Amino acid sequence: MTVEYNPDQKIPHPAMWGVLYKSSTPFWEGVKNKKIMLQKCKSCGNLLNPPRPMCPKCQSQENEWITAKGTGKIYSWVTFNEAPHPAFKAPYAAVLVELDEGPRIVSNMVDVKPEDLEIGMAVEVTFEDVAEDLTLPKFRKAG
Amino acid sequence: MAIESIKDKTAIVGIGVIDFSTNIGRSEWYSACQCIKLAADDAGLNIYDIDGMVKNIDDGPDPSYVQKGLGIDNLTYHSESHWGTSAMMNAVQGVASGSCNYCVYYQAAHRVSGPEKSISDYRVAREVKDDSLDMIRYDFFSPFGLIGQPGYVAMMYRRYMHETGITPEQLGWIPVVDSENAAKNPNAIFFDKPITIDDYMKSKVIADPIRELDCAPKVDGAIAIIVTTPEKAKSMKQKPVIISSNAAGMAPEGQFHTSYTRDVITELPEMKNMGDELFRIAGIGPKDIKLAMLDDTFTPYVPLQLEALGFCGKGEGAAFIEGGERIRVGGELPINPDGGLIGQGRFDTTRIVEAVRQIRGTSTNQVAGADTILVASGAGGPADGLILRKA
Amino acid sequence: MLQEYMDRKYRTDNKPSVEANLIKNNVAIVGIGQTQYTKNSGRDELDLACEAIQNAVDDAGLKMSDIDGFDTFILDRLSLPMLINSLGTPNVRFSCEVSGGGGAGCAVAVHAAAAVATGQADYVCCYRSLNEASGHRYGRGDDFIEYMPVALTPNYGYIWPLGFVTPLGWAGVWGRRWMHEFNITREQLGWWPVVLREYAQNNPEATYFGRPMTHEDYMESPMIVDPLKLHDCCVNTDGAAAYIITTVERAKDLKQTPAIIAASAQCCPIEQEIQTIYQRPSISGLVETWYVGQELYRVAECGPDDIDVAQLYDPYSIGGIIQLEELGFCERGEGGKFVEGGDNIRIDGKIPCNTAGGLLSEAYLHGWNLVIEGVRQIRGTSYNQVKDVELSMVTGGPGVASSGIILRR
Amino acid sequence: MAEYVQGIPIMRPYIDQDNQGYWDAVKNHKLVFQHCSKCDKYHHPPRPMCPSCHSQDTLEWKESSGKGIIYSFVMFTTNKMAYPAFKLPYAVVLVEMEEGVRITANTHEIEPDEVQVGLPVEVMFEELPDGQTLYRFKKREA
Repeated sequence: MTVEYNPDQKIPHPAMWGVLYKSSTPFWEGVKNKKIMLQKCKSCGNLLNPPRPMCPKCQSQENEWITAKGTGKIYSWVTFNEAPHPAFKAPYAAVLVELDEGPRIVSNMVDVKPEDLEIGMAVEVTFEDVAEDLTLPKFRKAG
Repeated sequence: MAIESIKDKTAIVGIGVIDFSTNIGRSEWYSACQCIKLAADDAGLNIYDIDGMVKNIDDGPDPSYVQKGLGIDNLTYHSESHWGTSAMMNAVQGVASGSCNYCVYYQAAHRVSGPEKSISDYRVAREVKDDSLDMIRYDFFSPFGLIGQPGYVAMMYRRYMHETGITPEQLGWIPVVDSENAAKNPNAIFFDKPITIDDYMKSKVIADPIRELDCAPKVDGAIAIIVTTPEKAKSMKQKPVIISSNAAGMAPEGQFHTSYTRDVITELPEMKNMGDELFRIAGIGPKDIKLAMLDDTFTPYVPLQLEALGFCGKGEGAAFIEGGERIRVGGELPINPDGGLIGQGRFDTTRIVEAVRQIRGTSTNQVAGADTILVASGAGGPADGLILRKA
Repeated sequence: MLQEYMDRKYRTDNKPSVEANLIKNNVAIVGIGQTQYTKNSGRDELDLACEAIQNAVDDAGLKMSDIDGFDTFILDRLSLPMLINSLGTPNVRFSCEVSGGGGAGCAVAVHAAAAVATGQADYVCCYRSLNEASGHRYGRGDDFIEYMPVALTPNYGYIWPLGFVTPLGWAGVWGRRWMHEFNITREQLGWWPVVLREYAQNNPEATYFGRPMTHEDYMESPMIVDPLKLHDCCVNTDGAAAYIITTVERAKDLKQTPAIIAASAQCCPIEQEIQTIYQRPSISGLVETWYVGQELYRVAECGPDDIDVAQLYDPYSIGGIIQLEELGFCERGEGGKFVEGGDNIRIDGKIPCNTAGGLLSEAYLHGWNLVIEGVRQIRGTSYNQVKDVELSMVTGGPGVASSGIILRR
Repeated sequence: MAEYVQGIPIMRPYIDQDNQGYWDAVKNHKLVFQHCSKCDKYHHPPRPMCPSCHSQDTLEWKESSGKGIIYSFVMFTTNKMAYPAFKLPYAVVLVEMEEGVRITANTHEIEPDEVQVGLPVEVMFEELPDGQTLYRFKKREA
C-alpha cells in the first residue's frame, strides 16, 4: 500500500526559502533531481544529517554534497490510525530508514502495507511526484 | 567569590494554583495575575515585594503585562525559558546571585480554550507565516505525514519495543497508577475514578504503537511558585522547601521528541546529564529519593526516565512499572501521587507544586516520609529538574 | 506610581545587599567574536551564528566543547537545539532567553553572569544573529501586513489599528514630549548621529565606514517620522556577534585581558510596553534607564563621574541623548545642550559615547556590538581607544524593559 | 486626516475577556475606561487586576467625558515607517484625557500644521471602510 492523499488538501511542503534556509536547500534540490544528497564535512568526512552550517565534530564550515546509494533498512515506523493533517488518508505509515551510509531519514513506503512492515526490512529509494511542485523520496522493499 | 553550587541557597516559599479546567473562560493574563496573588498569599508575602519574574516563553503574557495588574513598581530580574520547568533555574540563579529577593515563576497556559492552541497546531503543519529557522526540522517529517508529538514519540517507542521487548501491557501501568492517584486530587480533572489495565488496552491507538491514554491531554491552568533565600524564608508563613539541587541538561543531536539521528534513540541522554548534575550538586544518589515527580507527557518516557536517572538499570524500566506496585504510594519509589500530567493535563509546573505539598505534608495523597523529592521535566528534549528537601 | 523615580530617590532597602551580589567582580567577559557586518550576507542566521561563536571561542583561547551555556533574547530565528547540533557542544547545562527586545541587550549578560556565578555553567556564550538588512526587518511598517495583535500582546490592539506599528513612531511620541518640555532643538539632536559617524570613520568594520556625514548633511536628511529624521535612526545589518562569560577565576588562565563585570542590572518598571510607555506620570524621561543606572551605581559603588566610556543603546538619537540625562552624565533636560557641538561625547570629552559608531553608524546587532566595543575599551583595542579606561558602561535599549553592565579592568 | 489605501487590511484590535467592554463600547460610539470601584482609580489599557488593591472583581467600565488635550504626537510623512494601509501624511496623537489616562488615536479634520502639543481635542467615532468602528480626536473649544 502507498500513502494516499486527499486531493483538495495541500501536502505540507518543505521550505525552500532561499537564504532563509540555506543549509537544506541542496537536499531538496537533489530530491527534485531524483537523488538523495547527503552533506559531508570536507575536513573530517562526518556525514551531517539533517544538514547544518558547521560540523559538530570538528567545527569546520566547509562541506560538500554526496549522492547516497538510496538503499537501507527500516529502523522504526509509526502507523497513523488517525491522520494528524487533512492531506493524508489514514491509516498510513511513516518509516524511519537507516541508509547504508549511516544517516536516518523519515519517509513513506510504496506498495507495503503498514501491517507488513518490519524493523530491519531492506528497502530502496524511489521518487514520487506527490504534487505538481513536490517530489518526495520514498522507499520500496528491496529486490 | 562566586559559589561552587546552588545547593541549599534557595527555597520555595509560596505556591498558587488556580482550578484547572477545559474551558476556563478567562484570559491567560487574568489567570497569571490570579495565581501570583494566590502564591503571595500562600507565602505571606506582600505582592509589591516581588522583584523577579520568570516564565516559559509560550505560556502566558510576559512580565511587563503581569506587572500592570500586580502594580509592582520595578522588577530587577526577569527572563523566559523554552521547555519543561527550566525557568526554575533562572529563578534560582536570580535569587542565589543576589539579583533579586523574591522571584516568581508563573505558568499561565490555556491550552484548550486559549488561542495559542491553534497556533502551535498550525506551526507543525507549517501553514502560517512562521519564519523561525526552527521550522526547518519539520521539513524532514511533515511532507511524509509524520506530524505531531504522538507520532514523533511512537517512532521511538516502536524501536524501544523492538530493542527491549517492552509491551503495552507493561507501559499501561503508568496511566493506571496515574488515574488511581488522580482520583484523590480534586484539581486533577481527567479521572474521577481509577481505570484498569483493560481500559488502557481498549484505549484508541492513534499513532501505533501510541494509544490515546499514553498522551497527557491539554488543559487550561495557571500556577505560580515563589523562590527566595532560606534566610528570608525563615520569617515567612510557610515552612520553606529547600532547593537542594537544580540543573538542566542537553546532549548532542538532540531535537524535541525527534532525535532520530543518534546512534541509540531509546535513551534520554539529556535526562541522564541533568540527573548526574542534580545528584552531584545535592551530594546524594537515587537511593536517597523518596518520591519522584517524572514527566509523563508521553508514557514511554517514564521507564526511560527511571533508567536515565539511575532508579533502575538500562532496560529495566518496564519491569519497574509493571503491576504498579513499586510506583504506587507506599511502594519502593512512588511516582506522581498527584495523578501526573495524564491525570491533570499537560502542565509541567504541577510537578513542582505537588513536590512542595508533599514536603509540607499537605498533599491530598500524602507519601509518608517524603522529605527528599526529585522533579524531572523535559523528557524527549532538553531536560531540567530539581531535588527538593525538607528544611 | 514610580514615586522613587519622580522624586529621583532610589530605594536601596528593598534590594539584596551588595555583599550578596555574586556577580560583582566575580564574572568576566573573556571572548568576543563577530562576522562581517553587511547589507546582504547571502547566508542563513544559523551559519552566521556558528562563525561568530567560533570566533569568540578562538578569541578566548577556549575549545568549542568548553561552552556549556547559551543565552540570547527573543525575536531570534535560531533554535537552540539546532545551534548546538551544529557547534557540537556535548552538554549544555544552562540556557535562557530574555523578553523585551533591545532592552535585553545587556540583560543577556546579566543572566549568563548569574549562571556562572552560581556554578550552574562554566562558560556561557551570548549570541545574536540577524539578517535584518536582506531578510526579515523588525520595525518596518510594510513588514506588518498580515499581522494582527494576538493573545499574548493584546495592548498592540490600542495602537496598531491607527497605522501606528513601528517602534520608531512609538518612540517619537515620548521624544517629542521631551523636546517640547525642555526646548530641545533639531540642531542639538543632530550632534549625536554626527559624532557617532565620526567614530565609524576609524572602524573598518562599521557599516558607515568611509561615508562621513556633516551636521549639514544631517539637517538636510529627510524626515522619516516627524520628529525623527533618517539619520536619527539605526542602520539595518546582516551579521552575527557573540561573547563569552566565565568566572574571573577561570579567566586568569585564558588568553585575553578579562573585562570584569563590576555591576549588572536589569529592570522592568511598571507600565512597561515596547516604547508605548505613555501611562507613566512623566514620559519625557526614560524610567527604565534611570533604574538601570541607579542599580549599576549602587552595586559598583561608583557614580557617573567614574565612568570613562559608555556604549548607550541608541536605535534613535533621542534614545541615546535622554539616556545621558537619566544616567547622570548631565542634568535632566540638559541633554540637548550637552551634545551640542559634540565635544562632550567625543573621545576626549566628558563621556565618550558609542565609540565604534553605535547602532546608528556601526551596526544594528541588538546591542551585541555595543558590549563588544565595551570590552575592547577595557582591553585597549578599540579603534577609538579612550585613554586609561577603568570603567566602561554598556546599556540596553530605551523605552523597553532595559538592562546594563559596568565593566572594569 | 487618516484616510485609507484600498486593498491593504487595516489592523483590528485583539479582543478578549479583559478588554471586551472597552471595544463593545467603541462599537456603540462610547469611550469608556476601566475603573476600580474600590479604589476609585482609572487604568488604561484595561487589565485583569487592579494594581492598587489586587481585586479582580471590582473593575467596571466608566464612560469618559471624551475630552482631553494633545500630550504628544508623531506625524508619519514617509512610507518607510508608516503602515501601508494609510494615506500619507497621517498623525497619531497621544491625548491626555480629563480622567487622567492617556490614549493614542488618529485625528479628524485637523491639518498637519495644526497638530500641536496642548491642543484641546474631543473624541468622535468613525466607521472604517472594513466595517470596524474606531475613535478619533477632533478639535474642540478650550
